[in-house]
Amino acid sequence: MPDAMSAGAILRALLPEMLLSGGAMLLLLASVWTPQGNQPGAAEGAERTSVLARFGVILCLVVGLAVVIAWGDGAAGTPDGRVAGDGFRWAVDLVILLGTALALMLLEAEHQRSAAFGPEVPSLMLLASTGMMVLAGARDLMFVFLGVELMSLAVYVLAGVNRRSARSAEAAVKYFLLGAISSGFLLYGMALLFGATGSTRLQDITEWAAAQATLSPLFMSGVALLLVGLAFKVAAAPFHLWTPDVYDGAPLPVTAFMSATVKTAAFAVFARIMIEGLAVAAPRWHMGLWWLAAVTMVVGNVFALSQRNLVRMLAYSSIAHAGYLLVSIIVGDAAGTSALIFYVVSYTLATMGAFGVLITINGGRDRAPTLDDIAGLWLVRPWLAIAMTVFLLAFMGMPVLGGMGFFAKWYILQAALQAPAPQTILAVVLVIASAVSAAYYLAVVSAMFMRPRPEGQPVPSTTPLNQSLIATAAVALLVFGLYPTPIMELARRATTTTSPTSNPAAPRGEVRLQTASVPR
Amino acid sequence: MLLSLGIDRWVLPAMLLWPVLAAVLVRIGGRDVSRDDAGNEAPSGGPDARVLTLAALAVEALLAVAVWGVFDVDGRGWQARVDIPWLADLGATLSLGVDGLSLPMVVLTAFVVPLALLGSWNNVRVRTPAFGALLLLLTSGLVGVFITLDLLAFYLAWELMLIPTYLLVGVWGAAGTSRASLRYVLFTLVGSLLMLVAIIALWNAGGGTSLHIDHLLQVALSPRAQLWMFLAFFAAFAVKSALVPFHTWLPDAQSAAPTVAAVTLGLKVGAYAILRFAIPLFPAAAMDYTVRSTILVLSVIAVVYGALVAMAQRDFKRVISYSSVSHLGLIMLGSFVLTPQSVQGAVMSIVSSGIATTALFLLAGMLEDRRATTAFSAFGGLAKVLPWFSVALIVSMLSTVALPGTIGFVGEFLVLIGTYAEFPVLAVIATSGVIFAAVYGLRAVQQLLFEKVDTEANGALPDLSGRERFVMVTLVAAMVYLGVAPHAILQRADRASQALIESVRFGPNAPTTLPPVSLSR
Amino acid sequence: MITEALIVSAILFAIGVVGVLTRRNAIILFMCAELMLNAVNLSFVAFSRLHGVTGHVFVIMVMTVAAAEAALGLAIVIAIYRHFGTVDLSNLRTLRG
Amino acid sequence: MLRTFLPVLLLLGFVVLNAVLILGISHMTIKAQPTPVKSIPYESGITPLGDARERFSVKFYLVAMLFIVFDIETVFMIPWGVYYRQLSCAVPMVNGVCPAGQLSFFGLGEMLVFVAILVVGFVYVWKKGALTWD
Amino acid sequence: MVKILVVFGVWMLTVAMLTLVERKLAAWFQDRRGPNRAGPGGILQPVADGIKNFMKEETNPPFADRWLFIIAPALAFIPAMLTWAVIPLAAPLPTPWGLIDMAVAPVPVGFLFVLAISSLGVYGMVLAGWSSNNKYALLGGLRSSAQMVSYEIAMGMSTIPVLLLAGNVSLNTIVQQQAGMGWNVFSLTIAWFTFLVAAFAETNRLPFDLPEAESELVAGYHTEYSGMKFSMFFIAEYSNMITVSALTATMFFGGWDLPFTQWDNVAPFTVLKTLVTLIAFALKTGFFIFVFMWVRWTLPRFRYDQLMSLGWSIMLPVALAYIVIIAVASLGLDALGVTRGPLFTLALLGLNVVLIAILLTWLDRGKLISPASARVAPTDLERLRARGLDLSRRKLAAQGVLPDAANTAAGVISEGGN
Repeated sequence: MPDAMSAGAILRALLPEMLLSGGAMLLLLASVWTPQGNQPGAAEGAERTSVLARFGVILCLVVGLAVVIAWGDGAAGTPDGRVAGDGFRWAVDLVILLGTALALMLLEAEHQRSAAFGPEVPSLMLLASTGMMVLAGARDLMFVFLGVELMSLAVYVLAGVNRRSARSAEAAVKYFLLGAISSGFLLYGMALLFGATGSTRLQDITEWAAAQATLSPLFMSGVALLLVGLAFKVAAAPFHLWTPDVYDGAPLPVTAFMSATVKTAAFAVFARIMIEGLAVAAPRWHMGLWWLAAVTMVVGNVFALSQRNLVRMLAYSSIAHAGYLLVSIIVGDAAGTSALIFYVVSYTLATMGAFGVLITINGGRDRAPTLDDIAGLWLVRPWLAIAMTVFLLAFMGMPVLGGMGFFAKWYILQAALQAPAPQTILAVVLVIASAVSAAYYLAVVSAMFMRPRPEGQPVPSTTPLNQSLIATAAVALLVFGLYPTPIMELARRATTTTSPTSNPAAPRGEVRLQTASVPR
Repeated sequence: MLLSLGIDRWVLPAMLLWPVLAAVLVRIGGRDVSRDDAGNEAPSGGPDARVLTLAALAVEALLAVAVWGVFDVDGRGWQARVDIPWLADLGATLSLGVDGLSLPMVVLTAFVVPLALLGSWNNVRVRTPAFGALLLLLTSGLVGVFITLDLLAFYLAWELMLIPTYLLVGVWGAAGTSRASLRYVLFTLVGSLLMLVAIIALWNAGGGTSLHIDHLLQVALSPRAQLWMFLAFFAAFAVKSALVPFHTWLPDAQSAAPTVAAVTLGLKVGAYAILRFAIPLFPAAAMDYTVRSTILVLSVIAVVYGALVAMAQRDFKRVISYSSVSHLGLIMLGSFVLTPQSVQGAVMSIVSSGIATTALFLLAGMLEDRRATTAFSAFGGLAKVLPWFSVALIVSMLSTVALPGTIGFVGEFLVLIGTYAEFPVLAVIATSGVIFAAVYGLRAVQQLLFEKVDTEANGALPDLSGRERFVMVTLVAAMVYLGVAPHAILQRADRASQALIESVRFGPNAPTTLPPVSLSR
Repeated sequence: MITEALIVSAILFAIGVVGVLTRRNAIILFMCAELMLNAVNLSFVAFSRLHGVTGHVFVIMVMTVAAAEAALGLAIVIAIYRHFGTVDLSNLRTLRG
Repeated sequence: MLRTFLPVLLLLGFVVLNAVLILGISHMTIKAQPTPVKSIPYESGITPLGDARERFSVKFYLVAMLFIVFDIETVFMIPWGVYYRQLSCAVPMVNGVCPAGQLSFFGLGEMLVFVAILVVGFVYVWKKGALTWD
Repeated sequence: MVKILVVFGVWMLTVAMLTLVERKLAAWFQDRRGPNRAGPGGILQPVADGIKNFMKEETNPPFADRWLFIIAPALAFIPAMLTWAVIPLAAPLPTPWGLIDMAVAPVPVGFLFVLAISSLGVYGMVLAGWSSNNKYALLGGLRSSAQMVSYEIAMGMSTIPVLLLAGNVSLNTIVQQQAGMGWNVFSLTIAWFTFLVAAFAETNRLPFDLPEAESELVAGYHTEYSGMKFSMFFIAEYSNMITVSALTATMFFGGWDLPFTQWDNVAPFTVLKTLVTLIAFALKTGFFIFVFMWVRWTLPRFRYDQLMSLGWSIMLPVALAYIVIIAVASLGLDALGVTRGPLFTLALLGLNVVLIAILLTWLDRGKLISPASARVAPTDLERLRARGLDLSRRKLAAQGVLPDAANTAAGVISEGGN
């Protein structure tokens, strides 16, 4: 009784995800025929991880092509509206695939040094990004949960994938436990929303809420729990406590993946739920999210100040970035959403590049690089130091030399100030926080440029692939930092082209006006 | 002739982009002298990076001359204006142009930087390709600040100065200066990021269609919005130009920085930006009684305080820094008094301060090259040993303390006259600052040049080399020439300052209670 | 009936949360997380009596996820035990800021 | 709902009661006369060395994990199996029979995808040696 | 309810008698007489056993989990006693209060209920093994849990084809479906076989009684138990055996249905119909109980690794593939316009014959049917020897005797081992 849902429509709507997961499974099968451990030919087996990682990159490109084609065709989501087919999904898909491809390159680079990864790690990464892509298109709480878990489960494993490392195991267990708990909150929120509204489709929820004179406590507690769960996932303060430890312990490529791509996906779904699904209730959650953003920005930046461990520093910095991104969700209109997309592109590039440099200077050791490791980098590898500076400045939001990072902040600020209810105070908090962030980013710069190279510190060497990754990321940041229009055009198209199944009940922007009359 | 070549179409973009291009060339193609010296490595091919840098800067100076050449003294509005499409979605264009206010700044910058490099040729001897590249980037930023008419482009140029300066000070400065340079960046950044918020808000208020200053000047704002935006802009500019009480980073950074960086730090970019953006964009806020009087009082305090503190310094470089702080007070005074004389005086003061500070820092750098210190206690009686040096120092110092006949006098005189007409009390107090300036200037001269040669090493110091002489003679000549013939600048700044005052008085945001300014002089 | 089920579910969830907050043993934390998920399942089933089959479908999915999570959690806890000889999280100290 | 399961509940109570009774009665009827030798765990007459609850083969954990995962697959298959005929029909069935020419491959396709994924996992586990007990 | 009491009483009696039957059968197989002292022909032997167990002293080993030790037998006992409640025993009985389903609890999800409750039994065994603080017991408990969970998957999967044909999880409907189409054992032969094998394993009966393999583990998880506690495990085992037999009969042999006639399936139902079908059901079940005992006294025990590998690498894939095949085939038959009836079953039977042939020739290759020793060609013998040599070399290497010591097997977490 496959009513109204022809298999063809589903296939069309989910083609990229299917391609990616299918490819990932092929890679998994390929990996299993790789000799390892005490089997004969294990030495070549280690090579295999690199090969598979490269295939993974190619797969990402292919799927990216599929996404582009789907977008160009104006492919719709599923007819029942549970999977979106709008530009937002496709754009986020592209960012996710970009991040995955770069993370796979990082993986390859790290593997060349430490040989820490089994051949199934690339496919794990691809499976995680399948989950993320599901998240990007999810318009139903069920799909949200499915995507979150698909992503998280793979990433839990990735965090602990270096079996020789106790640090990796500790990171995995912490990430896993916190992740499971946050899933619990998320799920309870979903259950209460389902109980209150009778549906898990965002569209139905919106329509239900729009029809209510007052929102029931059940609904509101569902929203609150959902918010908590999502805040855990995006590592917003005060639900961020797992982040530094997990980022610190996980292998560097995985950390890059977590801090850029996982965050992208989490924010995509956060935005979709809050803006598309719960916009009607905006007056009720608005204040909570406001404080969440403000506290996250402050906490992330302040705690980052005292870190000497570069990965922990970047972990706190990623918390701060989560705060910036939250601002765009609070704004909630099309401008905010496109700012979000632009931001994650820039953030992905900068993060992957920065971790590429960290992998290079770490040389495959099983510990996180510190300021001492990077000190005097300029004296031995000047271009590497310059690239790292670009990435750090991009994090910081410095114009020209920080490239896209500046426009990322610009667009968020613009959205915040242009919104129907301008978020001036948040904007000011954001810039002050950015100024504070300069202190620790520049501490790294100053370590690289102004401190002598410690005795006995080896000269880092890179693989060609990693080198090209770093160079590409830096150049892309710089070029799009002077001419951000293409990316912004993309982001803008993403938020203006909506599929036929998009929610007619809640056009963005007008939502606020409707809800203004909702009595508190 | 120049116009017939269409030079005004490309000269400004060239000034902006050439240094960036040259920076890449220098970094890649330049040769690091120190490596040759150390003999560690076979000398890599290519010319000395310093030579390359200097050549690139010379080209920049030539371009500046061209701009000067195409500038129509009687013209109105922007000259040599170019609009390059850029970010259509924001309404940002790469709009470049100069007027009487910015022209002197552009030329000043384009000349001072190469002279400073030449004058401190041996100040930096390690990793010169990177040094040259950063200097060129910095130059691009400096020039960009003066010639961009679009606020986004301006902001980019403004921030572009930051990181090169940070690295120049931190890497090539005295040991342990990374903290000072970090402080500089952080101070500046807080201000400029607030300005960023204000820029976006302003753009937004203007309909979000254009970031061009001409457009934004026409945007009507509520007094409250104006006030906040003005404060944000002012914060950025005041920190950058080191107005008391935001000046604390300046002496530390300048005294630690390599000479060229100290010179660029001494350029009054912030003061220019206040004249160009903060005042005309938000006139009601700038002319608001409370705001204006606060700033005026601060300016006067800066004049006196800077001079007094300069008197108490034991290091030559710090004296220069504080004199620069003191000058800034005068410039601010002139800017906010906002009479035609005072504005012109402010422009003159920016130029004079730029030249004099450059000269003094170069001289300090020369001392430092010879003795590795600039503390007064290490010197004395140099007049006999270093005659060329002494002459240059005396002239520069006299210009700094505004002796008639030097450029310094023109600027201060105009500012004080303008102020006197409006705020006699402030003018009188500010004048006392000039007297203190004489004290610290003479004291510095005396301690360096005229006491006994009490240190063995000072007896055998070599006088200025030919290269150093060339630089100092150029600078001294400029001081004296502009001192006796300030017309070259005043004539060009006249219209621009008139236009500024008009826009303040008659723009959409004109203050309701007009400041008592007489337009007809 | 539904109300009672919801109350039970909320209590179970709360027990899970409290356990998570107070205990430091990885296995117990893990069990608490599973308890939270299953408490939610109870809610879903209860709500399904009001709203139809969607809740049941959700429950099956949650069960699947919980199973995968359980398998994974067990593996990770074993890995922890192999590295540290304990499953007490407060003894895990390789990662300190 | 409750009525259908009432017998089960009754039976459950009855069975539990039975179990308690059996345990209780046997507890009352016997008299324990423990001696130290009687009390030691029986290990074929050899004095036990150490605690029994030592670490045991990780294989058991592995089987547990595999069970959890594969058992859930069965959970998905049961509803599919029950509704297979309905899923194989593009229109609602008439008297339990699909109208001619309306067969749909939807149900089969879905399950093939599902089984394919399952097989990939199975092959992975197999090749990894998790299924061999050595 | 009366039904519960009656059926429970009968059930307990059956279980008790089964212990006797088993011993008698064993004696018969082994050409001896079996118990013959208590009562005529030993008929009162179960009673004697019961009294003995009640009187027997219980040992309390110095264990840490006293309560678990006591609860464990009950945990094994309770689910075993619950499972059978849903099995339809006969055609509905007409009474003054209307038709009464001949099952203790005719729940609509009977099949799921059986699966769910029967899998709870494993707790009793694991906890018994754990709480005994006895190495044999622990190992037995672990083995039983691993074995039961392994075969539970195969069991679950092997019943999916039944659901495919029946379209319902209610056991009554399954019986009805077989009444219409013919017994499932014909249409789903392979499913039946896998189900049967899995059932043996689930009940811990020979040839899969590794958890209590007396030659290795004394008595497995109940080594430390005596008296009634031991007896409860025993009752549970026999009860499970009956349940599984009844389930086999229900799912594959038409349950209480009489073959070749629709007389018993259509209204009006009479007491006679009920009685006849009850007898039919009892016969079918009894036959399977007999098969269980027959197998026990005929086949040798599996090795543990063989057991696990059989479950995971043969049963599971076969069951999975069979699901797909049946799904395809039934869809194909539907497409061909074959109505659900005897013809449908015949077609599937034909398919099954082919499949069995394939299975035996291709998949088996001498592994299952005949003993390996009878088929080993000289070259294979050579290969086997080489493999054994290789294994022992590797073992030596693992102990560090040989220099080329390789690591432990990567990919799966390998630790300890026993």
